[in-house]
Amino acid sequence: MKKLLVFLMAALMIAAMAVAGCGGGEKKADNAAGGGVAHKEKLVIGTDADINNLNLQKQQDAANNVILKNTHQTLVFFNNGSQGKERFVPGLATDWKFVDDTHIIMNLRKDVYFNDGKKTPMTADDVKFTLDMAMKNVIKSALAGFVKCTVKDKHQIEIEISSYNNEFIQSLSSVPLSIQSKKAYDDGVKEPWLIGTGPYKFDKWVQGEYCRLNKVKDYWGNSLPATENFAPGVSDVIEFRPMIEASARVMALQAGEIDVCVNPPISDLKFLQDDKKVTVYEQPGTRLFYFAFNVEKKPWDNQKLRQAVACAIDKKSVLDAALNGKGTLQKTILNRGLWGFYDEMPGYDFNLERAKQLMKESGVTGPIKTTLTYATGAPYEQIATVIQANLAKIGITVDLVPMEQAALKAACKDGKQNLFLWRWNEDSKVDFVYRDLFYTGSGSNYHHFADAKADKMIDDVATLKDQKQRMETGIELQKYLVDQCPQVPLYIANLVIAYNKDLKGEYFYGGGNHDWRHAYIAK
Amino acid sequence: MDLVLDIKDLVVHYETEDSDVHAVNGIDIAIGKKRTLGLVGETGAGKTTTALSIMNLVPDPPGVIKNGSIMLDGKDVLKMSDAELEAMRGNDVAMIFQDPMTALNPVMTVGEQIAESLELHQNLKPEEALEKAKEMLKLVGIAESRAYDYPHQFSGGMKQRVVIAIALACSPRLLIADEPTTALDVTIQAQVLELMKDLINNRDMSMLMITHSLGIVAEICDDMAVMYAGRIVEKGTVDDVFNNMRHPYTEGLFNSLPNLKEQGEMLEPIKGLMPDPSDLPPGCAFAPRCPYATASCSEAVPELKAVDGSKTHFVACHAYSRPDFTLRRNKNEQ
Amino acid sequence: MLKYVVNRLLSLIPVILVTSFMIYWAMSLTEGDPAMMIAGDGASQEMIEQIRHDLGLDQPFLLQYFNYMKGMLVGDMGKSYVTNKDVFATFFQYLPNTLYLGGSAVIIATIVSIPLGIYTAIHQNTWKDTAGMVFALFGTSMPNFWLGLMLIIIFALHLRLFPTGGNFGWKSLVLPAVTVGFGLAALITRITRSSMLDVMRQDYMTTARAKGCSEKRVIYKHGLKNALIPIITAIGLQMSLVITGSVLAETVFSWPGIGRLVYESITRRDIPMVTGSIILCSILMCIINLIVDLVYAFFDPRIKAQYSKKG
Amino acid sequence: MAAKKRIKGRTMFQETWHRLLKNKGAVIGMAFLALLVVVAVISPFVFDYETDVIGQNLAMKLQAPNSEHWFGTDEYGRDLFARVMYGARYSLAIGVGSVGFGLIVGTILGSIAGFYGGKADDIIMRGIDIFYSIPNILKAVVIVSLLGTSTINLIIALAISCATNYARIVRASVMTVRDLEYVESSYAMGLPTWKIILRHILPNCLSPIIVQTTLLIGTTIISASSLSFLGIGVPAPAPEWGALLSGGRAHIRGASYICVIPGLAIMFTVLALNLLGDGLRDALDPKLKK
Repeated sequence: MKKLLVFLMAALMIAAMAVAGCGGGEKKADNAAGGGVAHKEKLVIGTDADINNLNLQKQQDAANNVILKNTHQTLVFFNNGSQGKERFVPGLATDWKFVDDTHIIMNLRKDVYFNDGKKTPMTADDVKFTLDMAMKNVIKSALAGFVKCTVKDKHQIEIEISSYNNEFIQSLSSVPLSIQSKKAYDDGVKEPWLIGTGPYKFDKWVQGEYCRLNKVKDYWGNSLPATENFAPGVSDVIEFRPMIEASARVMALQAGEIDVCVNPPISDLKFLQDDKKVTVYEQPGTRLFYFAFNVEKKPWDNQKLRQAVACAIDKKSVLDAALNGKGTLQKTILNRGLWGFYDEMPGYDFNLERAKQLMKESGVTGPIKTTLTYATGAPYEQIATVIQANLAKIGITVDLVPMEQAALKAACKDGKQNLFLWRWNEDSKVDFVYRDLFYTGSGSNYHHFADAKADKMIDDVATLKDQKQRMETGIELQKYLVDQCPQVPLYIANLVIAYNKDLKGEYFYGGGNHDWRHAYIAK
Repeated sequence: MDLVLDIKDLVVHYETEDSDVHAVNGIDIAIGKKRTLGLVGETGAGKTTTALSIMNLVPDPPGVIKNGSIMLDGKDVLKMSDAELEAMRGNDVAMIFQDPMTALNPVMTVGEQIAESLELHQNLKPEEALEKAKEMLKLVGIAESRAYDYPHQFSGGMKQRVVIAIALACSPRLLIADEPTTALDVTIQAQVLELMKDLINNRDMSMLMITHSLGIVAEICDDMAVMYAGRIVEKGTVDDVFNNMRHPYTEGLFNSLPNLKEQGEMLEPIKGLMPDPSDLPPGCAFAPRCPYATASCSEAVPELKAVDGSKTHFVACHAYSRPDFTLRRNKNEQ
Repeated sequence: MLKYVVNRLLSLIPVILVTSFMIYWAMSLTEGDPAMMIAGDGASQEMIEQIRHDLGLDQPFLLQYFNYMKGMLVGDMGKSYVTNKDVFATFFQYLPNTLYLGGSAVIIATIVSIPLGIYTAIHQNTWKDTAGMVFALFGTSMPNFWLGLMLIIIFALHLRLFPTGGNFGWKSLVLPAVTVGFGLAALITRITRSSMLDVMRQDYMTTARAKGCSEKRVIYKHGLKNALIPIITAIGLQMSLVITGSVLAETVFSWPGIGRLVYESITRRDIPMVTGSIILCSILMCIINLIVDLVYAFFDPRIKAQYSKKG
Repeated sequence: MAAKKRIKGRTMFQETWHRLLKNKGAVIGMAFLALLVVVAVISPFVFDYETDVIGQNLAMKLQAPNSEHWFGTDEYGRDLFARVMYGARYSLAIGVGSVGFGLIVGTILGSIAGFYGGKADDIIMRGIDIFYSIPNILKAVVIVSLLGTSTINLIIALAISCATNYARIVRASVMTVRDLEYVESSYAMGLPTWKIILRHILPNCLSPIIVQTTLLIGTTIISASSLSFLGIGVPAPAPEWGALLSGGRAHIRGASYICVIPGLAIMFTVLALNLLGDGLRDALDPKLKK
């Protein structure tokens, strides 16, 4: 018996140590005098995905970029539309111009320095260094067309691109291409990529637990007025916490453990709306969910049949089932809000008669049995279930094949799927929609859609200088693709986000890559 | 003479949903100071149950002590509180079990196990108790050093010695030995018996020796009681029963022993089997197997009657209502 | 004894070899391309190819495995494809959390189960017995995440007693530990019960009673100690299961444990991370089993004797 | 000999049954399971899969339990009662299927390991250990992504974990009876090894196997639901309980019944199985026989 007691005691000790060990999460950052306004010293954001890599050029995840936006800055700033029509405005670069089709001269801000404690100024060398490094990294694809970057003087660079492209400048606004410090790399600093020019700098990242940012006291832009894009931050600490389980995330917000709940599940919204301490914000999004065909697979190589299916899908109920109606239906394949978005076309409304008619025209006879592949979990499962029911009505039996995303992507790339569900989220470059999804042989053209006419138009949209002509081509292209119908656009999901009602200075993007630099909880 | 143990009309049943086993059906036993009673009978006659009831250890459920009194130095065991029982067990009455292999706790050193009862009853400190335990070991002929060994390191005979040591640790006034030697090889049996005899003799201790071997009874008992199907069929001094047996069953037992005096004589095993204790025949339970049985035997349960006026010798048999009746064996002797 | 331990540890080596091979093989078999996961949406074919090349994924499987094991020999478990962090370091960042959760869960389970098991054993085949078992089975009978969410709603949202999740102080450990612990209670209770039942039939229990031990003493000193071996086995088993087995609880409570780590790595096809963690897990399990065995020896002299015989 | 054994077996069966009936818990468990089986069998006759079970009616969605929809409706307006009833088929199929499959494989491996011992034992048991050390999730993910998501593949995935379980038990109990006289005697009678194992050894390992089976079915049903939680369970719209449960967790606060009812269904089933298992354990326990 004694021995047993000893045994249990030991066990309890371990537990005790464990408990003690977990302590120290709630560290208080030193009270640096923040901006003029009274505010809670810490802003906690509950994210829906785990932060996995902070080395800018070696990753692509929004989860990381949302954080890196606070610590690093880009040459070109992509605003969320609240600042007028021109979305791409000067960032670290003050201005730029094409000297000819393939050469761009860019001038840089002269007052910028890195948060490396030594106030190392940001110069043309750093820019060149950053862009060259990008060509060796994952992010290369974002910088398509880049040839080389030459340093003109301390604060001026010249970028050479392979051929004229309307959207090259836009590329420079993507977070992974934020300017990094050449010196940090040369000096062999540990994790040099963490050093940026932003108003916040990294305090601690504990994988799977949190990533904490501290406000930079000697931030180069401290003198800038709060209205300026590069104005200093307010909250002394911003903490990002991955909380994968959505309903738990919502409850954390209501319990006051976090100040912001990203992507609250629609089904929980009513609780949040009833909660006096919480604001639920909603705006049109940019993330397009669509139903698509592998046009190489019989019988989906048949355009009329594809159109028939398109008419058979009750997009309204899809949206209801998936998001409880919190989204916008659309006919075109382009993400809403992108340049040249054009939706005034007949498209394919839910119409069984027409569907059956088109079925006849397609000449496909006999019952069709096929599979619908999609990524596991919401909202795809909801969408799939509705579509399965819809297609049954025109005699198409669909087996649902949910897959992990990794498996899904591989399967779709190799063209193993028949029908599939996918989403595309692009808010800055149309080329990243047209080219990636529809250009012959593109890595993410899961439709395996190959059409010379489309390819031509895609190239034109990218390169035509005459903006009027370019616009027409763009519209033409969208009509053409909708008619070809390699995919059936379902809906654009609204951006829904819930937060502490005292949240100020928030800066949301329909795409979800929000900007927390100036956000704080007012007291 | 004053009695250490006096059992009166003890009735014990084992009651399960599907059967009601009448293990002990109203027995009277008494053991005097410094005397040894041998309780003889076939397996299943209710000997062990009797022993357990003396310590009030009949497993309940299913065992139920229906009736009777068990006087231990004038105190009724069946009326004792738990505390009293615990104080009594191992201190006033101790028990030696049939199978030494399973009677010892495998995860305690023999030292601890002997010391335990000392700690409990003579409230000694552990170390003192252990010292005494070692003495006990020496007493039963085991080296003190082995006090720290575990049962699995002992042989059967040694284990039984340990069990004896445990039983005698607090030198109880009554020792119950439940077939202490059946599980051992013959050679060891002799040693253990010797040991027990000595230990009893130099202590002021009475003993209830449960056995099915008449040899052992002759060896160490003063009195004996023959038990059959939960009843005492004959009891008396060893001398009474051995030389002047009265009950047909007793005769049967003796006949089934190899008789060393007269070579070549055939053994006469008792015919048939003991009745199922869950449905005993009416009247004398032995009747179905009894060579002398008459119709009347199955009518009423015979009571223990003194054998022609003896103070010590009693028998329960209807046959003796017939004055001319004697057992064959006794005839032969005349 | 020492020799025994050493032998046991040596026997790990083949296990590690085979495990690592199987995991590596399994991962290479499963659909899904790490390169694609890294390259992200809209990556060009050549980009993906380049990544595959950089990671050596274009090499034949056996060669990949061979290279991996070469690293292992010098104690290098490689870097995660996703985080570029050292696998070993990452694992040990997560390990403590898992041990806290697993440890406290098992302790909770034990504290509930052993008395309950004894209680039900003593009252075998009575309504108390049934009631006790039903109680013990409760936790096991409901899916982990369900129980977890229920607990969050009650204790975190409404009563505000504990945080909904995360890893901030002991309070945040309570709910997940209870969730997991209740899941384990049933088995330990059942084992305790049956093993107590076995023991209570033993003669030495009667011996103890005959000595004048109180019923309590008989049960705890003589009974429990003999019944302990299977109970410890069960506890050890549970402990090793909890290490990788509490993904759900970890997800629901955003508890940064090994289970989550492994699962996320699987979904991202992070081969080095998956292989590495599972190898380390199986080592951990073997160690736990070893400890269990040593605890046996500590409680049962006969087993101790065996070990020393074994060498 | 064999004949004699069979009779003995039968009487033993009767005895066990008799003892089982005395165990309240076990009886309740059996009653519930019997009910469940009935439900599973008749539900396809009562409900039409296409219309009642997966047929959507978004107008009726998320209705709390009422006289028309006893269990309410889910987010597609499907009657939860129909789905839960029908779901019994899936959950039982998964439970029984994978356990049965695991039983066969595990028993074969276990008896080989236990009977021959030595090398065979080492190899098999090491293998088992290794399989054991691989998290079930990973096993499931691998198998599902190798064979694709389907009920059958799910069963296979779960069966593997069961198999390791059985292998261990069977091995253990085979080893205990392997060297008993009657086995050796049957050697003497010149029976082929497999017959000896089948006829004389396995029957004596029966009770642990039976008990384990009842318990494992429960565990498997739970694991299935866990896999649904991770999105690799039975694909929609099949109303497998685990799928219902994890599907409903989005509504755990709003329309909790969507989540609670399947949860209870699983809970009671597992509870019943466990009670039965414990009952069997006691009933089969030879030491309890008088």
